[in-house]
Amino acid sequence: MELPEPLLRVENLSKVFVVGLFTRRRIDAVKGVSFTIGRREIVSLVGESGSGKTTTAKIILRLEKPTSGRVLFEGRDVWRDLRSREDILWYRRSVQGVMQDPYGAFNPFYRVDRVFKQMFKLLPKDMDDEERWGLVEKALIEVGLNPRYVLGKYPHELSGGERQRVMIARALLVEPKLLIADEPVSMLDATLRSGILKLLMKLRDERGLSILFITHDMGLAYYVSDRILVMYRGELVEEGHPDELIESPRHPYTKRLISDIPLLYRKWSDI
Amino acid sequence: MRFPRIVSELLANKKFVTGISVFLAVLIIGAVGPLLYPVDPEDMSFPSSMPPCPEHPLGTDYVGRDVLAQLLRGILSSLYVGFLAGVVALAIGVLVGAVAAMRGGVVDEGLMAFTNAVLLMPTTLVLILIAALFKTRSIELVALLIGITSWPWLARVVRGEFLSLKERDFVYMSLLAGDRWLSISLFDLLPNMATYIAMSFAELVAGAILQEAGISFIGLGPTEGVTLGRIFFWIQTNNAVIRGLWWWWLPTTVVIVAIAASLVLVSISLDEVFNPRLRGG
Amino acid sequence: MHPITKFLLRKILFYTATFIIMLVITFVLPRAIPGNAVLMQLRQFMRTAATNPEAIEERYRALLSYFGLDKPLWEQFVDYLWRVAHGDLGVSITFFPKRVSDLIFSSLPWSLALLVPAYTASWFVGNVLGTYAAHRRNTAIDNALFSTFVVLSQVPYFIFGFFLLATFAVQMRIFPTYGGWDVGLVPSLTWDFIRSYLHHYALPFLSIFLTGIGVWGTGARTMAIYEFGSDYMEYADSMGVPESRLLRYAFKNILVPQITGFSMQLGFAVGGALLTEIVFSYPGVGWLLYRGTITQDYMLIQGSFIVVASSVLLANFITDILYAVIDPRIRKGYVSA
Amino acid sequence: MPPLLKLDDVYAQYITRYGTVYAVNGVSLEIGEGEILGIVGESGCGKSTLARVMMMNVKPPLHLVRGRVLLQGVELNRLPRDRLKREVWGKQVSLVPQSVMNALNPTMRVRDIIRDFVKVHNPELDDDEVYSMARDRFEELGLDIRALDLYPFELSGGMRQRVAIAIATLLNPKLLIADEPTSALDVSTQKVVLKLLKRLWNEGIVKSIVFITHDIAVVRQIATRIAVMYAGKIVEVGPLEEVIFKPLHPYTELLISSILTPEPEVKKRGLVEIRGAPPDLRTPPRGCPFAERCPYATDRCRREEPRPVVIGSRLIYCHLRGGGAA
Repeated sequence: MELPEPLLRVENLSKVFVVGLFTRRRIDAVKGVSFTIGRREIVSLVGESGSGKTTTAKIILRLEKPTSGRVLFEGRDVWRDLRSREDILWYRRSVQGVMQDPYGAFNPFYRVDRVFKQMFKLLPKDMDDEERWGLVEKALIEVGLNPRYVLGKYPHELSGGERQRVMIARALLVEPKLLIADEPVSMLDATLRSGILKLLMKLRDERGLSILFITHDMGLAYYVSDRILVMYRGELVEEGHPDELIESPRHPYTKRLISDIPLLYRKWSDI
Repeated sequence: MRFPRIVSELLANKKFVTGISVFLAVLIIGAVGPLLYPVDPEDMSFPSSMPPCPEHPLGTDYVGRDVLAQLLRGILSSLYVGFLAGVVALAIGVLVGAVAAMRGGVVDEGLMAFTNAVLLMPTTLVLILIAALFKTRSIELVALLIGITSWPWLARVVRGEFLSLKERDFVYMSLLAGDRWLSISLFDLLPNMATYIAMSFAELVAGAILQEAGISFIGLGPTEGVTLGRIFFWIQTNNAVIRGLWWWWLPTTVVIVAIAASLVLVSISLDEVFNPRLRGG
Repeated sequence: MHPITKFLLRKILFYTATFIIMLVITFVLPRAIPGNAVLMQLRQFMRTAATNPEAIEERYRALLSYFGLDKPLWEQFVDYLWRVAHGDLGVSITFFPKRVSDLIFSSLPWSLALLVPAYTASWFVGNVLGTYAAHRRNTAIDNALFSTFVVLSQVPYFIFGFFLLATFAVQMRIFPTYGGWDVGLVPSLTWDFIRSYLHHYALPFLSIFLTGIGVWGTGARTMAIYEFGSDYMEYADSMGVPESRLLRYAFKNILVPQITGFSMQLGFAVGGALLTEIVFSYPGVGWLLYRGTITQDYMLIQGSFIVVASSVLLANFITDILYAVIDPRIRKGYVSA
Repeated sequence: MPPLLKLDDVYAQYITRYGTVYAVNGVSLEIGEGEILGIVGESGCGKSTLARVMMMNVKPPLHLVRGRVLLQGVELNRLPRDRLKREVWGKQVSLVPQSVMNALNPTMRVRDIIRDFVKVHNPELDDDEVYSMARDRFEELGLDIRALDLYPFELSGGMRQRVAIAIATLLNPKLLIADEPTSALDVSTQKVVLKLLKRLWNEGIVKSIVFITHDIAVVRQIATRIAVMYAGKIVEVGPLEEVIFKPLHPYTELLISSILTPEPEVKKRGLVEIRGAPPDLRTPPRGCPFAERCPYATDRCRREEPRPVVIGSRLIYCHLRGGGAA
């Protein structure tokens, strides 16, 4: 039996940064990473800062060019096959992203409305403005915000959780098939996190959205994911179902990572 | 920050209020003065070296010209030089800095090496070197020359700002919405540098006015019209200071320092108001 | 390769390239302006100067032969480089038949004697006062210092010179109004000469020194405000480190970036200092240049530019090396300069 | 035994031209000798301001508007700043910096940072004595003494944090205040730092620790007692496990149920979210600060500020627990 082509296939992806002007140093940010994301699946990419997870996300989002390897979305090589402006806009409609810092994702110079207006060029050309704003309102309601409360405001007038919801609504506007969420809750307080995580799970269930959930927090990955990928120093070291991974990690790094997570019900014995 | 808030914060800053008031006062005097005091500044028919008196509120100079008339005409010409040179320098500085930051790589290294090289040149001497080649020099030519020698530090600042801003998340969000780098540069990055650009412009204008005074002082400024620099040239060639014609050199000095210092004060206050780390308690 | 070696090579490459660009500029400029303004101006000057017409022709030919305008361009350029390499900057028109290089090198020491101490001292004192103002932020002392800085920094050296000249030389007659030393003295290491020189030196020195304090003070104050607001300062404060020590931390930490400022401002400061010499008729390169510009002596102007710009480049090169030695992050190769 | 540090009805506010932020509103708290008190709260709840108040590191725009801060009976709030610096900070009460990356002077070697700090309090020591003292302490704590000769930028993030802690405790302060000391670190480094803190406490180098964090799972590993803060007030204080496993204040309950650690017990419970956002401390609410988001709030909660109620070894500020009875 032939396996169906996954939504996203990352093959042997590598990224090398060369830094410094006169003392050039090579930094292998991503080293030969391969994985897939299926339809209607939340896959978490877990790793500490500097493990290469954000670089991987940027390459998939077509914001950073890979040094080698391929990213295939619905069978098309994202860096080689998308040539025309139309192709790129198609990709922008299909794959969207949410960033870590819900404040930094807004240009402080503009009202919140701008992030939606920017997306209008990705919507069908025959749609008029009224229909477009109608979609915006629908998206805002879907993420649990009141359009009348949000629109017309400046980003600093919204709370962190509200801003992050606006970013998700913005992504939903073009009905993407894949959402790359890079640390979407790490800058939010614990009491606001659950709401965003629930929303992401709801979007998978109701819209069939696939999500790549990038986090440094194994706890969060454990809750939302169907599958967890563990990244360490640019390499993918382990992959598995959340329960399996937590209960019986195989790679030494994963083992250490899991044993070092502070838990609520178990106190470390070695402290 | 919203517009009314910006205005009220600026008006609450003493440095800004002082700077802008002095600048506007000088500007108004320069704009309205020649109309209210229609004396030809190059008319040499008055008695020579007269101290201030009712007919000549600031006296006359060594060759019998009215000093107040000179000064009033000089203010507007000098502001014009400053403004023109400021625009030229701003355009070059922003363009070079932005292109270097956005292109990166060899383009960046090349442009920055060039910028640093220009920065190292003794500007006044470069101006003298070029100006000496022209038989006649219009005010615009001098302004242009000053403009093309005073952009390098701005280019460096703009490059630095672009480099840090382009890594901001909102730039990625614009890219994800399918925006291109040109529109991102114009609509995402430049507006966020509005303060820097306003500050730099104020400083460039001030610098250009002083620079004009410098090369005019040595006789290589505009060969027509009356600028503050040209007055300094006359002051120097006629040994006005040693001759004790204080009513000639002192008001000219006060005016040029007032213009330059008020512009710099505006620039500093903008930094204080918009730069959270400098905001005092 | 060791990072420091790489750093040095890079710097040498940059300064060599800049030097060549500078020579190209000085070569191209007089040839690029249409109608050859230099020659036209010179002719005009010659006509108005009612001297011996033969002498005028002689000067004109000297100028023509130096610029070699009748030869092909590339040959002119090779000639030019050859001449500069041998220290031949042409013949002065104003002081004909003196060689430009001789004129400049006899003025340069006096300019250096004025600029180097004044500029360095203002840099140091400006940074000290600026840091202190930042430490006393928003107090009366800060306000007074800050206002003084702003005004001083916006008074060009030469205009400030007017003040000093009018006040201390013309009004109070404490200092002489003119020249580098008393008429009749010959530069020598005699007590009489040194005393006379210092007497003439005081006012030009002060105009550069005092206005320089304004420039450095304003910059240092802003930088020090950042330092005082930084985390390490907060932390040292909360560990009980006394204020006087914190002041020293701030001062030390702004000095490193201010060294870059020192070299970046140098090109600008040199121009201002040269103009100051004119106010006091101080016998340096600026005074020489002034006399040259009045008589449209382009060879003298160009020669002065080459010598001064080369000196600035050299000073910058030295400062860059110094910077690398002082900043541990560069010394250890953590960041590139 | 009297408490080591006592806060008595403390109010601290940031007073600026643009308005007042009511950061700490009536906090009374005691830190006993030999305990590790965890102070837990969300961003903007005033916990970092409370840390400043604890050592009376209060300077404009922050003002101590009301209340007393007593260190072993001495009213710190009456001491001038220079005396605090000379006699208290770094010596009796010490601070672990929040932002490790920039907390050490970038142009000084670690040993020189230490020298300056030690000599403030012990001017009689010469440089070599200070260095050997630092070396001994580094060895005692298992830190590489080579770090002493390095510049801060040459140290890794985790090493820098441990060095900062070693410096802060060099003079054996009675109380160590650690404000979010691990929030910028990855979990493995976080554990190393927590172990170091615990070791300092176990070996009696510091008597007591105040550990301020937003992460309950972290204080769970290290604290003996816990205080929960919300909108500038303490809402619940008590022994660690009691508060975590049997929270009495509705906010504590919700905060603890929003924690997502990879544990079956937690997963079983599912995702719980609190609606709304904490109040803006420029305009703090009148009654109970949590009333707006509290599922059990009554009119009285919105109107009247709850008084403290003692239940066993715990202190709770809630009307539901009888906090209204004057």
